[in-house]
Amino acid sequence: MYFIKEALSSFRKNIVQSIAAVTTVALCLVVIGLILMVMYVGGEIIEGIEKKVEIEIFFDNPETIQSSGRVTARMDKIQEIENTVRAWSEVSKVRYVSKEQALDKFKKDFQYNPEVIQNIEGNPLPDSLRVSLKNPRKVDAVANRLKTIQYVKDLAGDLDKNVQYGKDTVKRLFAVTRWVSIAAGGFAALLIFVSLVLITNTIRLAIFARRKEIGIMRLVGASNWFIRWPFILEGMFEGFIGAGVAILILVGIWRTLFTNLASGKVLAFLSFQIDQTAFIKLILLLALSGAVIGSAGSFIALRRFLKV
Amino acid sequence: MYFIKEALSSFRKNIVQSIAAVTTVALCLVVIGLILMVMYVGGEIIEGIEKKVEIEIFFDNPETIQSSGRVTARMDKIQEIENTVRAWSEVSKVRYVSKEQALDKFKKDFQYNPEVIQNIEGNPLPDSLRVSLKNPRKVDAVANRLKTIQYVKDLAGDLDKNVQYGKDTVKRLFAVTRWVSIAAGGFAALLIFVSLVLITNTIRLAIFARRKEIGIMRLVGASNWFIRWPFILEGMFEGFIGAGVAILILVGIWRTLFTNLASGKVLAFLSFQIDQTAFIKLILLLALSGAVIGSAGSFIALRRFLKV
Amino acid sequence: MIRLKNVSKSYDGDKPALIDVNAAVTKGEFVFLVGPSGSGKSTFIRLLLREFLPSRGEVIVAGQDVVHMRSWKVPFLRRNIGCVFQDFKLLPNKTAFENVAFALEVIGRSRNVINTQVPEVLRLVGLEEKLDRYPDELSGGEQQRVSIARAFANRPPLLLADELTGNLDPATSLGIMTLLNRINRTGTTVLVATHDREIVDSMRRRVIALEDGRIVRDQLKGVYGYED
Amino acid sequence: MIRLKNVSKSYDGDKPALIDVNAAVTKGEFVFLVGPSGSGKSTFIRLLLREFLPSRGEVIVAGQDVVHMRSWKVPFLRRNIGCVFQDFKLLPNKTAFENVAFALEVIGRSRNVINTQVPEVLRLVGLEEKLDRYPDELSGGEQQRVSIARAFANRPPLLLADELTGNLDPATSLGIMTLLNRINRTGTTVLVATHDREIVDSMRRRVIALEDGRIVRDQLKGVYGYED
Ligand SMILES: Nc1ncnc2c1ncn2[C@@H]1O[C@H](COP(=O)(O)OP(=O)(O)OP(=O)(O)O)[C@@H](O)[C@H]1O
Ligand SMILES: Nc1ncnc2c1ncn2[C@@H]1O[C@H](COP(=O)(O)OP(=O)(O)OP(=O)(O)O)[C@@H](O)[C@H]1O
Ligand SMILES: [Mg+2]
Ligand SMILES: [Mg+2]
Repeated sequence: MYFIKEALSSFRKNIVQSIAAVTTVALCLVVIGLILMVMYVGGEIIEGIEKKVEIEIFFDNPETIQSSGRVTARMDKIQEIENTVRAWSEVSKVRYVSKEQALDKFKKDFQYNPEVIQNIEGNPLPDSLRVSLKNPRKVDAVANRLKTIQYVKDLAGDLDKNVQYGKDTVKRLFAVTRWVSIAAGGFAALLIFVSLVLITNTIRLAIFARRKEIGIMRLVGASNWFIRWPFILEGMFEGFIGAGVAILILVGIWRTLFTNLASGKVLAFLSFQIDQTAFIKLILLLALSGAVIGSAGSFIALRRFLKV
Repeated sequence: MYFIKEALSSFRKNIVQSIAAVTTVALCLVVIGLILMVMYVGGEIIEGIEKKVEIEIFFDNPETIQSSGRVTARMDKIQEIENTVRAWSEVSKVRYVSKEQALDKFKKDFQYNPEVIQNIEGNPLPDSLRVSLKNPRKVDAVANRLKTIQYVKDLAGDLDKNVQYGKDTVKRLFAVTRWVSIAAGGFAALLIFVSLVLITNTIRLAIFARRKEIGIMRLVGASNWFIRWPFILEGMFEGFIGAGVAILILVGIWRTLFTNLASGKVLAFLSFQIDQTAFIKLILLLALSGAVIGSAGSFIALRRFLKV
Repeated sequence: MIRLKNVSKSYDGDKPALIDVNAAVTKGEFVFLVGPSGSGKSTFIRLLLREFLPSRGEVIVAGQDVVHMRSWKVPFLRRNIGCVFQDFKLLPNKTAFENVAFALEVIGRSRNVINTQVPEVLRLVGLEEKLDRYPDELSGGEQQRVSIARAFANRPPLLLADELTGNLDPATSLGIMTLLNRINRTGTTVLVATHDREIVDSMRRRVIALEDGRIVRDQLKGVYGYED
Repeated sequence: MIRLKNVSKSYDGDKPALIDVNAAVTKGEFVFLVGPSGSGKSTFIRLLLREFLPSRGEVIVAGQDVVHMRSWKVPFLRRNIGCVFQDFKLLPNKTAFENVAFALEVIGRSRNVINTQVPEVLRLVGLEEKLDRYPDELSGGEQQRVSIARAFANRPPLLLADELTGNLDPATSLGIMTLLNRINRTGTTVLVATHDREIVDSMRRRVIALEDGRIVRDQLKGVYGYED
């Protein structure tokens, strides 16, 4: 079509401006893409840390229960609690930790202070249920709900003491992760804004340099849209190519990082992974936004030269 | 002087390009300034975390020592170690933790498991020295050196068990902080590179749009430097103004963040602080680099139009 | 075809370039616009094209009130006017062919028509060998001829020409004037601003003379002037 | 002053714009360069300015071999040549005054000299009232006169003029030619490329005629031509 031909030939003939626009789009999208990637990975890491928040229900020692005359079916009751809680939609995992397992853990923690261990007689540690949540932010609500279960009241006695989830630690953790996300999000938003300004700036400069041409076209009787279309298509084209370049660079960075990280030991504990779909989505998003930014930039930049 | 007057008038007469250049410089410097600020604060935080790494020397129980016939002047020996170690240049702080303090801490940690505490008879915990380092990365070396002190050998017996610094935790911590710094540094470097390209791009476009003018000047007999100076000064000027705008924006962001953070509770645990000098240095750095980038950009962009 | 009523035009604040001009050109006329440098000839022509509005007065072109015209209608007005500009106003990124073709693309002519018509028009002005040259690869006179070719490529009912032959040698000028004459005879109204005494004197057409923004002479079968 | 020996110039690949041109102009001469549109007049002048190099041959201006000249010396060559360009080549961001002043600033004239000399020169070409106008606020002829003023502002020993009067009316043209004549009489060598038969014929100076890139006539006290 005429407009497309016109846009392509203009792209070719104004190669300096075209290259400038493509570079700007590409570099901006690379930076944005990188920060999105970092935010994604960071989000996974934070989620991983938050997942470690769990609610512990310590049960009173059987002896104590015995003395209150309710020995029978203790394990049944615990099983019952476990089943009930597991059915809750907020809960992802419920794990029973026996007295013996707790003692093993304790001994391991204190292996360098044998005196402590030596002085413990028998097994003073309680058995417990550990409840992990799908959304750790609901820990407060779930804990409160746990405390209303009759069997928990029966077996854990002093609820405030025996239903535990490190309230303060959790609060602090969430405060930190919240602030990190806000900061990263703010930075990303700033980068996107800056990129938009820079890209429209570049396109505006390119079009400004051609304002005389635009004036001539108008004097020869071209309507505004007739003038506009090739510019918009050219901007779209530049945005597209820029996004393409950005994608190539991002894939390159991604590959190098991965091989480097996979060979090092860092990968292991960062559990560094992005699934394929997220990456493809990112790529498509970049290509699309490149084209949109390019054409919108042209459109905006043209306005002031198209007042008849 | 002629060149300065020329540069200023050109800045004014090509206001569209001037504004574009100033905006580009300003926005790029804002982003760079922000990431430098974040890196600075992040560095402080990381340093704070790393500072928490300490070496613990657990001393054998007096009873054990008694049995080997060396009771006298035990506290003197500990005092001696403390003094020796405190004199080392790598060490920032040495703190004595008595058996009683250790037990208090233990009781607090286990306040929700009273059974554990109830079952401890007497105080099985040892007294200890806690050594903090100026540069936590030297923890390995300092620990090894500690082990060679005679009194430590005397009082701590099994050195491997009693001189402790969470070797694995420290290693992991350092790996994480190292990777975070590398990633942040890489990102900052990328941003700086991108900014350089974008700024020279903008200036190149502006100069490209005026290539005809440059050609005319040359035809009228202007030497290359006669043409170049006003452009370089103009670029410098644009860079300077851009840096000024960037500084204003950064100060603005800084202020808002500070008031917001100070009113919230986050400030407390992030120990968020930048000292005045660092900030002023940052500002001067930005202003200077703005001017340098602007003039260098002009110089580079001019080259191809000044081949006689 | 053209009517100016009490038209004045002053560029911001300056002493006016046109003062109280009244003129009417009927369809099919051939008019020379003469006058010393800076007397307002180009301003006259640019008013007809609605490059800007007059400060005062009425401008009517092809029956349309140019002053109160809606801005979206302006392109349609201009498509009915072919104009040769004093500074050519060629698109620097288009070849001679493409420059002329653009005037036809604007009015929606098909590729076919363009491919036959453009070389034909360029041949008429003697540029058949330079179709693919960019403006800055053409000599001054050749650029002027491209501008001329573009102006009448789509056979507009009104042809304006500002300094038509300033960069052309007498022989070529004569050729162009003969061409204009022929176009005029097919019914096109032609208005030519020129300094070329030789041409004006030899053609003996209507002459409108401007001086300091005022019409000082409007003469059928006129000559360039009395001076020197 | 000027010597061309077997000079040919072809723009990339095309049929040459100048073919085997030999010419010599001595100091103080006044020469017209005539020829039809596209015959190579502008190319001739641009070679003297070293806007580009000839494809073959030798160009000597003011005793200097232009072809083998070091590039840093070129500005110095150009400062000794005043040139009126066919397309004026005014700096769009400078006023008429500043445009002329630029040519003096380039050779390091003091502010004082500039402030007295520039208005003087612009007065000579009749623009004393338009010192502060930007080029696009001037009529075509006025722009041309600014270009003329700039060319002789620093009293160069060699004055080149390409299409000096294309946008000027006969009266103004005559004024300019008288001015050139006067300048020539002070010893300045003048070379004028023109289509203005009237002027060439009335001055009866040396005429070099180009046609299709070849010199076809070189005549003392010549006229514009024989044609039509
Ligand atoms: N854009 C402008 N701003 C201010 N003054 C202008 C502008 N354009 C033209 N003028 C002035 O208006 C007057 C008429 O200009 P115009 O271009 O109409 O003259 P002209 O008759 O075409 O002259 P020429 O034969 O030299 O082309 C001149 O004095 C000129 O200086
Ligand atoms: N940059 C260029 N590239 C290619 N060809 C060119 C270039 N400049 C000029 N020519 C060609 O060289 C020939 C001579 O051009 P030149 O400008 O010297 O003519 P001229 O005598 O000045 O004509 P005019 O009187 O129309 O100004 C012309 O045929 C022109 O098309
Ligand atoms: Mg005019
Ligand atoms: Mg020429």
